[in-house]
Amino acid sequence: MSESKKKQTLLKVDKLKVHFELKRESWFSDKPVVHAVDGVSFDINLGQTLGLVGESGCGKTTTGRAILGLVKSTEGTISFEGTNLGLVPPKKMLQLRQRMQIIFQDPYSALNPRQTAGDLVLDPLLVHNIGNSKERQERVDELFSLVGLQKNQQLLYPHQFSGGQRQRICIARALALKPDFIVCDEPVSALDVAIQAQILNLLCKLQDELNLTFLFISHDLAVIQHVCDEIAVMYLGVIVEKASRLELFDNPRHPYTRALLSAVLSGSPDIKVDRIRLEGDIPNPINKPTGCRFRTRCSFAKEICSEMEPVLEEKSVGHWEACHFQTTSN
Amino acid sequence: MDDSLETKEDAVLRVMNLSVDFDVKGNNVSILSKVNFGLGLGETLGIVGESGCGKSMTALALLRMVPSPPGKISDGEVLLNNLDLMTLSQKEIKKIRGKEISMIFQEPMTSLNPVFTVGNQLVETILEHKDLSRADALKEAIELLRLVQIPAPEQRIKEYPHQLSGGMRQRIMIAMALVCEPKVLIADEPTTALDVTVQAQIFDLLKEIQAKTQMSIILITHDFGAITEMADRVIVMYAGYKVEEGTLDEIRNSPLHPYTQGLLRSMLVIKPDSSGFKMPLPEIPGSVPDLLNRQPGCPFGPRCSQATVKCRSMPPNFNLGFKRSVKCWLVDNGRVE
Amino acid sequence: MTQPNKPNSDQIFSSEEITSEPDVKWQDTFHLFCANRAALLGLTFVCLFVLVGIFGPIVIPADPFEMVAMPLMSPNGQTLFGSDYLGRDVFVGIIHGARPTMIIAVTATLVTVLIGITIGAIAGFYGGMVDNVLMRITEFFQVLPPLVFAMVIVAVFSSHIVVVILAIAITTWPTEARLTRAEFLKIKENEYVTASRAIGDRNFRIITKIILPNAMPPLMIAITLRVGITVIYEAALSFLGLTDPDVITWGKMIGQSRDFFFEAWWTVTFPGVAILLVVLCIALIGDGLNDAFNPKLRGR
Amino acid sequence: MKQAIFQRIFLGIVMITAVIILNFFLLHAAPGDVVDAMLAEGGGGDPELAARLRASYGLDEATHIQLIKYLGQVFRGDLGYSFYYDQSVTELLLGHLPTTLMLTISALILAVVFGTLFGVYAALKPKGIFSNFVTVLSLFGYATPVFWLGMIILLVFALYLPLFPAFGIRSLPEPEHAVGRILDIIHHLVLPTFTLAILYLASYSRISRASMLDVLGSDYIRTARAKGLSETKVIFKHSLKNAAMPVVTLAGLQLAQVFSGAILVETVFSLPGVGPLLYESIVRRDFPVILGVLFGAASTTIIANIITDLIYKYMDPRIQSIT
Repeated sequence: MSESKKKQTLLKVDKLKVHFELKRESWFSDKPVVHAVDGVSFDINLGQTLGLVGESGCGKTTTGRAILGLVKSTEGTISFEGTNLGLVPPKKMLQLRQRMQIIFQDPYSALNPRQTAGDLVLDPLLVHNIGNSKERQERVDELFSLVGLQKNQQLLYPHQFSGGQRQRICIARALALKPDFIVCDEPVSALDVAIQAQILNLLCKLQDELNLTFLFISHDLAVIQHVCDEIAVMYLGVIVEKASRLELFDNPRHPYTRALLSAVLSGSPDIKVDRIRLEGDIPNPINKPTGCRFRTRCSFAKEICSEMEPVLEEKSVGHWEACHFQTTSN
Repeated sequence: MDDSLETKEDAVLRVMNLSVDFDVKGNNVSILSKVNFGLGLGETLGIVGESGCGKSMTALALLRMVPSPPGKISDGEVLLNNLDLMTLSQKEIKKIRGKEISMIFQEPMTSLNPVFTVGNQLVETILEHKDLSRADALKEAIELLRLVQIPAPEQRIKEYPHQLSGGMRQRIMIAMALVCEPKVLIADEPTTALDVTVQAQIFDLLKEIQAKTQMSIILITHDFGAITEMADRVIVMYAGYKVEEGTLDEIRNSPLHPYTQGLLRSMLVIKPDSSGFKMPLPEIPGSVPDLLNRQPGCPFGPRCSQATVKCRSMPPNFNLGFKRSVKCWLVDNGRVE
Repeated sequence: MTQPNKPNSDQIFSSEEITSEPDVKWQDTFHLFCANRAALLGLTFVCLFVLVGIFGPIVIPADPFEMVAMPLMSPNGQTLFGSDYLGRDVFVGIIHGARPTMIIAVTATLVTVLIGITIGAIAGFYGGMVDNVLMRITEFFQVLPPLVFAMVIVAVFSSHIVVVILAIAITTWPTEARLTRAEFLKIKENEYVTASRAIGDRNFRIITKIILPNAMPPLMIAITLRVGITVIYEAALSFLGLTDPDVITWGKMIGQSRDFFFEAWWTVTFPGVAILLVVLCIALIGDGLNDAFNPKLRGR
Repeated sequence: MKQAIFQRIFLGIVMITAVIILNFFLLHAAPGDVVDAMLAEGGGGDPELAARLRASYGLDEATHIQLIKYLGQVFRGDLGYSFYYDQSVTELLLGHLPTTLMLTISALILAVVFGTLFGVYAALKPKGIFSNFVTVLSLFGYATPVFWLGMIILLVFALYLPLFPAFGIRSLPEPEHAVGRILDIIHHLVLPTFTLAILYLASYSRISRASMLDVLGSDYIRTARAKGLSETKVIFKHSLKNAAMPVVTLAGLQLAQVFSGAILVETVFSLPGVGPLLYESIVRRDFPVILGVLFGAASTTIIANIITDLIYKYMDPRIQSIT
């Protein structure tokens, strides 16, 4: 986190594309293709957190899952510590998999209801055949105390826990294999406000203690602001803006980012940004608009926006934006 | 009693001692305990609380729509212009629903019947409450869709719910609720299932309509941001109790109940100066109490850092002024009882 | 039970969340089942029938094919349930018919379920092309009227007991396959399945250790009910005279008395009641399982 | 939509082809062939005659050529010849199928309509007497063998209370007027239809009760109530259609099973349907007829499935494709 540490790139995603083919209506029609992720590139440095923010259907979750190989990527490369994951033999992949984990949004569906909490955390150790049974049990005990659960809770089933506690079990399971990199897929959005704080505190503490690297996916800008070093804003499968945390919130450039910021129901009246209200809904990712994807809802849209898709370019130092225009005053 | 001050005002809706019990495996569980509040003309009242605090049950109880069995309204009055809704016959209460008091719900995905067109469902509502021909009702339906700013309403009216986006569906729900220009609109988490940019649109729309029609709104939400956006007055609920009531400013700037304080502190907001990066957030420890095994005394006691021996008995509502009350022993230092 | 995370005030209260989900532990299900009187009654009776099937022919060693009385005698002291058109004792026939009925019902069910679950699980888990092909095959077997198809199989090959069992299994597995597939599709959506893949679990382990246990409740109900359906199915084939002629079964007793039942109601009524009772008891067990697995849906 | 229907029909044709192929292999798996059966009918014969007959039937050719020929034959409507009945199988089927279809379809319609209504009514008072009645009915519906039920019904309603004719589909002599003849057939069909329908009615009423209870608990019913709609509208407009869908789906899937049931019922009531024909042919080992029945039954089910799919599509606008 601090500048003194060597900035070492842990994960590099280059032009990642994930397209899903849907069932066609009949044999004679084309297969509809959802362009869930449509050319996304970013790096994450060791020990840092990259925030991926956007509304539902923008492809942020798919990006996270494609990195872990949970959905098949159509194009692009993902490199972990300089190794291209696409070219790794399956055996090596199993080892790499231990070092990359994921925490899910819904702690209610992320835990198998027919396994006890202890078994759930033990499972990764069994799958990868780590240690003997005594060592494994010790590791599980250690993990339980690490995430703030009690040892005697290991025998309970998931439905006997509250939402916050379930999310702690999920975190313990993700940490079991001592990963370096964790995809946090909306880890707090299904939780009550008071519990959100507990989990965010836990995640920050763990990151510090274990030197973890996070890809933090959320639709909630306040959460993103609280935990991320760098932030990428996604819209309809592409990144429209990418900058450091300070830069993005001080100086949002892309019209979509600004609209998103002003749409957040702030809770404090002190910030009354001039509101940019977006018209309409997010277009269907099957028939995305030509040119700039955001043009259908953008008040600055001109002719060129429907003809050419803007590329993500560095408009000022460390601040990337995909827009044909300079729409901000500064 | 505690809400004697309420009667002074010309409230559209007054709720007194509203209580709902559920029968869970033969045990009587109190889901809602003696909730009181008033709702003024053109006012927006926000009801906020964590999941399971009884806020949605309040909404259903107002229109006597508590699922029964297992639930039942065990006590209380709901006065709509001095008419007690709790004493009406089934037939009479149906005339109130959708006409005097309307509701919109959290899940616009499932709140519309999937096998009928949007127009069909709108027209049927109009015909239920108004003496119109089908053609006139259809015209009115299109007008309503225009009112809730749906583009090309003549087209949309022929579509099925699954063909519309979440935001659109919620607009349809609002249109349906507005058919009879109701005095009160109950919005139960109206934007929770929607994206932020669409959320903002819906709130703008509600405010616009409220300005036009002087309708009163009860906004039920877990999101304090939504409350700030919409509400004039706020009720904070916890474990079936109203624990605090006050104006938006009062609640936000000087919350008195430890639960409200904790809720506001632990809430994340966007900070203009980006401060507090990765700083530990204040937490409320533990989780909401088990309603099946209620302990005597203040329900927030186990999670409260300031709990004293006195908190083993239930605190009453302390009235601190006009429509300002707190249910906590901490404020009991010589004030009104 | 669960202790809260550690409130920093003195622990005055216990705090837990109300759990609205069904109890998922197998023990709970077992207790719920045992609390259901109708289901226990059904279970008792089925056990009784099994005992009859095992020990009946030993206790009453009479040959069911032997003509012991005048033809078409109404129930009396000598022949408890009367005699059929050849003067054979209906009661002895029922006792001796229990064993083959049960053997066929249980083995045919096992084969059916094995085929059905395997195909359904593979189709549901892998999806895509695999699913497409398997489901088309399933559909194909579903448009062939089961009884007609089974009759054809028996007619073409033989009425040997193994052929009959296979004929029953081949014609009925699609129901189980569809059910298993539907369950797999539903459970696959849960994030805990994705979570298992994230920790590097292999497909076989995910199918058998993660998804199958969660799919078990509806499958167990279906399997129980399948036993009853197979009893009736076998009876229908026997009724038509398509099973092994050397083995006495209840369906066959009804079938052979078909031309005489206006004169002798007892020849069809008693074997029919035997079938009805066994299957009814199996249904009660199925109902009990259903209630035990879904306490919230009791009585549906 | 049109394309989807077209595709559905194409799939149907593929299915029918598959049935024919299955038939072909069953025919070849049978010990002995048509010629053996024919000669057995005639009390045996000399091998030379057998060989000549085989050649005339093309049985001496390679299997795949035989298969292609067989396919072509069936698609031209030629299902072979029954030596026992001395009639073409196609004609035999056309003579017997209508009775079976009439029985199956009327029983199925009765079961779906009354099953749904029973279930809906039971769901309105889930703890009431009628709901318990549905439970008991469905238990018995599940546990009763249809052929045995038919016999008991015959005993009661034809023997002890002679309200209905016991056997056959026509009285002898037949009534003179056309109307009288139709009424006579209906009179004969009452008991068999009722026998077949009651079992499925029992299971459908249980299913529709469950689905109605689900529907009644859904968000859109809450919306309908919050709008102030009358209870009649809530039930008959907003719930019924949704609650009936699982029943229609199931009825479509179970068509082949109901067909099987019809065959048993026909045997009991001696109706001149496919049932007795099949039974007789199996006894006579008349393979062309046996396989013809399998083919006829499967094809009708396939066609009926296409129709149910279309009904379903009509009922539920959410179903975009009908594959």
